Amino acid sequence: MKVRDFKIRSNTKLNDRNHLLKITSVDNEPLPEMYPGQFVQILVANSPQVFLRRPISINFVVKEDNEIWLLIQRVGEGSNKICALSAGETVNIIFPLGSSFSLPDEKGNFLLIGGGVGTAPLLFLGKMMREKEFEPDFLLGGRSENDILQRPDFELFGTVYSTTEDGSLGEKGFVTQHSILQKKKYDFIYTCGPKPMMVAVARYAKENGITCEVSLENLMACGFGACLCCIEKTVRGNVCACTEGPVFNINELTWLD
Amino acid sequence: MKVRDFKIRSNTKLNDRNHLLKITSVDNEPLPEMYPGQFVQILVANSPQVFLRRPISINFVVKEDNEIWLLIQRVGEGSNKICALSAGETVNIIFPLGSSFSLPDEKGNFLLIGGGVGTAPLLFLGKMMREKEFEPDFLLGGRSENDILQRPDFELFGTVYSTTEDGSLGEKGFVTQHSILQKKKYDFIYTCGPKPMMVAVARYAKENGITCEVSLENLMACGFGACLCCIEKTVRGNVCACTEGPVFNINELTWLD
Amino acid sequence: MARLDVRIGNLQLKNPVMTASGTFGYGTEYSDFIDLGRLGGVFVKGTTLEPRQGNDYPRMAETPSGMLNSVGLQNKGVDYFVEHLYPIIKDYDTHMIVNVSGSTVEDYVACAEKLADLEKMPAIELNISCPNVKEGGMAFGTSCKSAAQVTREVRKVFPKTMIVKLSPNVTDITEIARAVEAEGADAVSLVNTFLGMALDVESRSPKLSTITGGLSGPCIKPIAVRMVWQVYQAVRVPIIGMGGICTWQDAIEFILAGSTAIQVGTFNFVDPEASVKIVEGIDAYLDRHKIASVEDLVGQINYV
Amino acid sequence: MARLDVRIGNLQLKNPVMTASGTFGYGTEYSDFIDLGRLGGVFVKGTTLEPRQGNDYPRMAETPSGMLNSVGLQNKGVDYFVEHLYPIIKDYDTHMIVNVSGSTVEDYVACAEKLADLEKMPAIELNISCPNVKEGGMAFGTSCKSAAQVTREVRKVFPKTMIVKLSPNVTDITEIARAVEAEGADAVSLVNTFLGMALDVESRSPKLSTITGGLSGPCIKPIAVRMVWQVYQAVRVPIIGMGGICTWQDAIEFILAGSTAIQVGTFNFVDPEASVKIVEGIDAYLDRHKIASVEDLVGQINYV
Ligand SMILES: Cc1cc2nc3c(=O)[nH]c(=O)nc-3n(C[C@H](O)[C@H](O)[C@H](O)COP(=O)(O)OP(=O)(O)OC[C@H]3O[C@@H](n4cnc5c(N)ncnc54)[C@H](O)[C@@H]3O)c2cc1C
Ligand SMILES: Cc1cc2nc3c(=O)[nH]c(=O)nc-3n(C[C@H](O)[C@H](O)[C@H](O)COP(=O)(O)OP(=O)(O)OC[C@H]3O[C@@H](n4cnc5c(N)ncnc54)[C@H](O)[C@@H]3O)c2cc1C
Ligand SMILES: Cc1cc2nc3c(=O)[nH]c(=O)nc-3n(C[C@H](O)[C@H](O)[C@H](O)COP(=O)(O)O)c2cc1C
Ligand SMILES: Cc1cc2nc3c(=O)[nH]c(=O)nc-3n(C[C@H](O)[C@H](O)[C@H](O)COP(=O)(O)O)c2cc1C
Ligand code: FES
Ligand code: FES
Repeated sequence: MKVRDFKIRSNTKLNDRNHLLKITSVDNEPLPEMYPGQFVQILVANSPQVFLRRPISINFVVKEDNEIWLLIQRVGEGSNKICALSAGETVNIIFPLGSSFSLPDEKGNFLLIGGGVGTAPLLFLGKMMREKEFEPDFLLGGRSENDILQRPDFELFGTVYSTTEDGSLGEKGFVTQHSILQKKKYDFIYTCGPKPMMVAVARYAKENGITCEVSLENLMACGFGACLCCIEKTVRGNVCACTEGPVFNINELTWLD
Repeated sequence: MKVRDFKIRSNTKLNDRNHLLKITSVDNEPLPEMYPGQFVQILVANSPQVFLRRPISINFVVKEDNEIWLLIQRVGEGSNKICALSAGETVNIIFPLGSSFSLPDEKGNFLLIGGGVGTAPLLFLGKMMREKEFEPDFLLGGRSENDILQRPDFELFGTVYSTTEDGSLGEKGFVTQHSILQKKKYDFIYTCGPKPMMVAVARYAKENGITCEVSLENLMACGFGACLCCIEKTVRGNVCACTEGPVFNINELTWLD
Repeated sequence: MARLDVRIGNLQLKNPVMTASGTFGYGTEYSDFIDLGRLGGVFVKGTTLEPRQGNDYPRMAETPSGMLNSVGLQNKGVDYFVEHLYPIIKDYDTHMIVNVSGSTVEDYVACAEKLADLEKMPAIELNISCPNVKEGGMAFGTSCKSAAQVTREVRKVFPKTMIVKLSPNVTDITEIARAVEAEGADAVSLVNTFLGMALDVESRSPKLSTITGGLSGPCIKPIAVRMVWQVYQAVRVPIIGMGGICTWQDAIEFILAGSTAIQVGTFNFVDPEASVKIVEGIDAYLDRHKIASVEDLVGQINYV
Repeated sequence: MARLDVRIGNLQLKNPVMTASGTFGYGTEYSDFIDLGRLGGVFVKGTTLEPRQGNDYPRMAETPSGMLNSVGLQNKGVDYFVEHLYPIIKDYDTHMIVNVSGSTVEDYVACAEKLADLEKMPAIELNISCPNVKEGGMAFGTSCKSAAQVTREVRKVFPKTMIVKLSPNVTDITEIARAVEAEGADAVSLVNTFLGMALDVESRSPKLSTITGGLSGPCIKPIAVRMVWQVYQAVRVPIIGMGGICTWQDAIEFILAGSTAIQVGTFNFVDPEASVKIVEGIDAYLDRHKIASVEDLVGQINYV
């Protein structure tokens, strides 16, 4: 873990609520190893309302460029301020934080299910899987076409399926209703998104005997295990979502009890 | 008094600590009457440290352009934030506030003495006097040449004298030591600047039977008479510097007692 | 359109948004900015039996999300109020309520007596919680016994709506609230300022002439909301909540915690139009949530 | 180079900057960020006799210039500490001090006894001020009698430096400070968090699972500084001051008010390097002001 200033290299508005920030280490300091599922804690400067940092997943890493991508949805003051940063400005982050998704050791069928901005950590995961010669499928859900983010990027690493609630892209409905789930037998599902979606996915996985990892978005004060605010109830008792998570195997969680 | 958004038309760095902001009413709303010595209360946005507005004198008014000038010295978080605003950005102000300098009814010798950024309200006063065909003299003091602000602007309205502590411009020393005070008999002195300077000027004026008005910079919470935080002790008791001042005749104050 | 009117004692307020004593002058100071008639009420400056010069300068210091003040109840005394200010403000189209302070119980009583006769003064607020005066003030509000005593004695001479303003500088605010309720307070208002202090590290001196002063603003909001919530469970009289209210969201928070009405204080300095914006915000919130009357929201926390 | 070392009871600290219990884990959490050896001391997580799961999620809410927490003393109990954590942290090059909490006086005593034998644990901090547990906790710190009782009983079994951490949720903190001093506390630390509350206005529900929680951060600083200043005038034992310290200026403010040492709490979450930056800032301040030792600054307010 380090505290570092990063420079905004670019800030692209993906749609009316989501921005993609590409940030790079100042002085081109080499980046430490980072794993999919990990996150950064961003300091929100210049805000009278925001006191604590904001956790944001590592969306992608371009190691050779010392570049990290962050996919951010504007939901309140903090995310709005971050999305208002311009290229050239500086942002202070603590990174890399938390646990990561398990990369498989052997071949199998892998499905990465993301909802809304919850797709963020899955792009990096997809890349890492592809680099190890796995062939992941992606299932991206959203309210409408506009909410399916970074589809072309995902397509570089595997086959991309989608559902939208209004049917404007892919199949109409929720991710758990997508026909691919009937057609293909998956060995491992990775998921991140709104809690109701993740619970539905977890339930589906459990019922079908599929290994499943979820990435949580618990409220965090520190992000590195010092405050004990971000706890998640697990079969082992309360644990910190920022250090033992944000990625958990659903068997560890008490969601489906 | 009004609360209004203004647009920054330009922000010019005069030296390493002082900026001149020209702001204009949004929608080109005509400006109300304003008088020299009055001030505005600026809302400092985007600061975790600044909660209250900051009082800044009206430096100049270009009525036909709906333009107000503000001369601001960076001394802390609030003034730094204001000086960091760029052309095109918006600033919210309450204005016009406070009392103004008395414009004379009849001819005489008028001296406007300013120290550092305390010259701010005197430019507007000089203009108003000149418009009424008075011929004010200006005496501007500072640590060195660099601290004498807007000299060319002052020269449009009268004769400008200076003192600097290091002798880099005008006479070496403090304003009260300038030779013009020996050479010319003034009827009225207007002054604004650091308190020790104003006290010295007030003392000089009193000793020499010269009418003297000073503009105070008391700490203010509201700026419009509601909080009673900005009080100044006067011969009439405690009064609000934001409504009965900031301009006071020195005979009202208890400074020289 | 939801109903915004609420009742405090015998007062029917057109809406629950009022402005806090010491932050709103006599209302006149704000008449350039807002239509006072749009407010539920205005609590005027702290008034004492005798005129007071208040404390020395400096009287304020900015703090994180708030400010300290040590005005010290500067005012021209109740007689001046009755003669010169009352005639001006009595016809405002809102409830004008005088906030009364004293150094002794007799002061409060004498002051209240003089105000009881004013036809258009339907209520007073007893400030037993001012931290900025040497004698009396907060001392009355930090013990049940003295809080009860002031309330009891004023009650004898003041038949109209009597609101008692509580100090947050106590171990158990519900105890004080119950004590004043028992003595006939028609409502309680809370909170007054927290006793605080700030030092300038370069000069190593206090930022206020009085060393300590009263802390107000958003910084105190979480503590104030908690106190309102506790008092709501302890008394039956209505609560007027305040402490750091800047937005309609803050106002709703206080209402949910148990406030029948609220006061906007320090934030008036930052945005003199804030109180009216809050009225509009509450109105829109009620409509959006399909709540018929703001009274239906008082104390209605969803415990999940 | 000014002297930075200060004395608290039998502890000689290399500098007055320590970190606050519950905000700094066991120190290890910060070892990536700073060299713990540069700190005067580290107060580890609140420890209880039995293991505790703490409160339900959600446990925190951001507030203006601060936060509410309701962690509720989640920890694995003193035995686990002694067996598994002490061996790891005992060799850190700074004073590691355990913060002890309990639901009964017996809890405190039993816990302290177990810690008294640990060679490299030179001190404990008795937390009689935690607002986030149902029993005990803050209740001990809000009455002189119970504060005195806990202190007295622990004193009997704990011969090393005993620091008692006071609650700010009281009418008169000096009374409590005097009571624990009289029972043999070697130092007092203040303040713990203020009891606060926040509501989500859209869902109308409390932001914390426990409804109320502890308020910390810069928002409380003016009240905390005032309390330190009051306690400084009331007791002779050294004071460890805290509450919203983010910068060296804040630290100096607490020292001027009467703190011999200070603790950095919530701000560690925002800047995990803050404590070390504060050490450097104090050092530079002393040099700039030509003050020979930080001890010369304690309580040295310039009353103008
Ligand atoms: C490990 C982790 C990774 C995350 N990754 C991303 C990411 O890649 N992209 C992204 O856009 N967001 C991500 N989030 C969520 C992000 O942290 C929050 O959206 C952000 O903190 C909101 O801050 P704000 O100031 O904009 O909103 P606030 O004003 O603080 O809150 C606005 C609303 O959002 C809710 N909210 C705030 N924080 C959270 C949270 N952590 N979880 C759920 N609801 C919250 C609040 O309750 C409120 O209703 C992640 C969260 C975690 C814990
Ligand atoms: C009526 C009036 C007119 C003013 N006109 C101008 C002007 O035209 N141009 C200009 O640059 N400044 C002017 N000032 C002063 C200006 O308001 C302060 O410099 C400003 O508020 C400082 O804010 P800050 O956040 O930058 O500094 P802070 O961080 O608040 O303070 C930095 C330092 O400045 C001191 N300080 C803060 N406010 C004042 C004050 N009002 N008086 C004296 N010292 C203060 C503080 O004590 C501190 O030491 C005026 C003040 C008043 C009352
Ligand atoms: C400058 C100032 C003066 C005040 N004067 C009084 C007063 O005279 N009487 C009183 O009861 N409260 C007084 N108060 C307290 C406020 O009425 C209010 O209780 C407190 O500020 C908390 O609300 P806020 O955080 O919204 O300001 C004063 C507050 C401020 C800031
Ligand atoms: C998340 C959190 C957990 C805390 N846990 C404890 C604790 O276990 N024991 C204790 O005495 N104080 C605890 N505190 C209080 C702090 O030690 C400190 O007294 C308080 O936060 C005020 O300081 P600050 O404003 O610098 O944070 C905790 C505070 C926070 C924010
Ligand atoms: S966020 Fe602080 S421990 Fe997880
Ligand atoms: S600044 Fe509020 S009355 Fe003058």
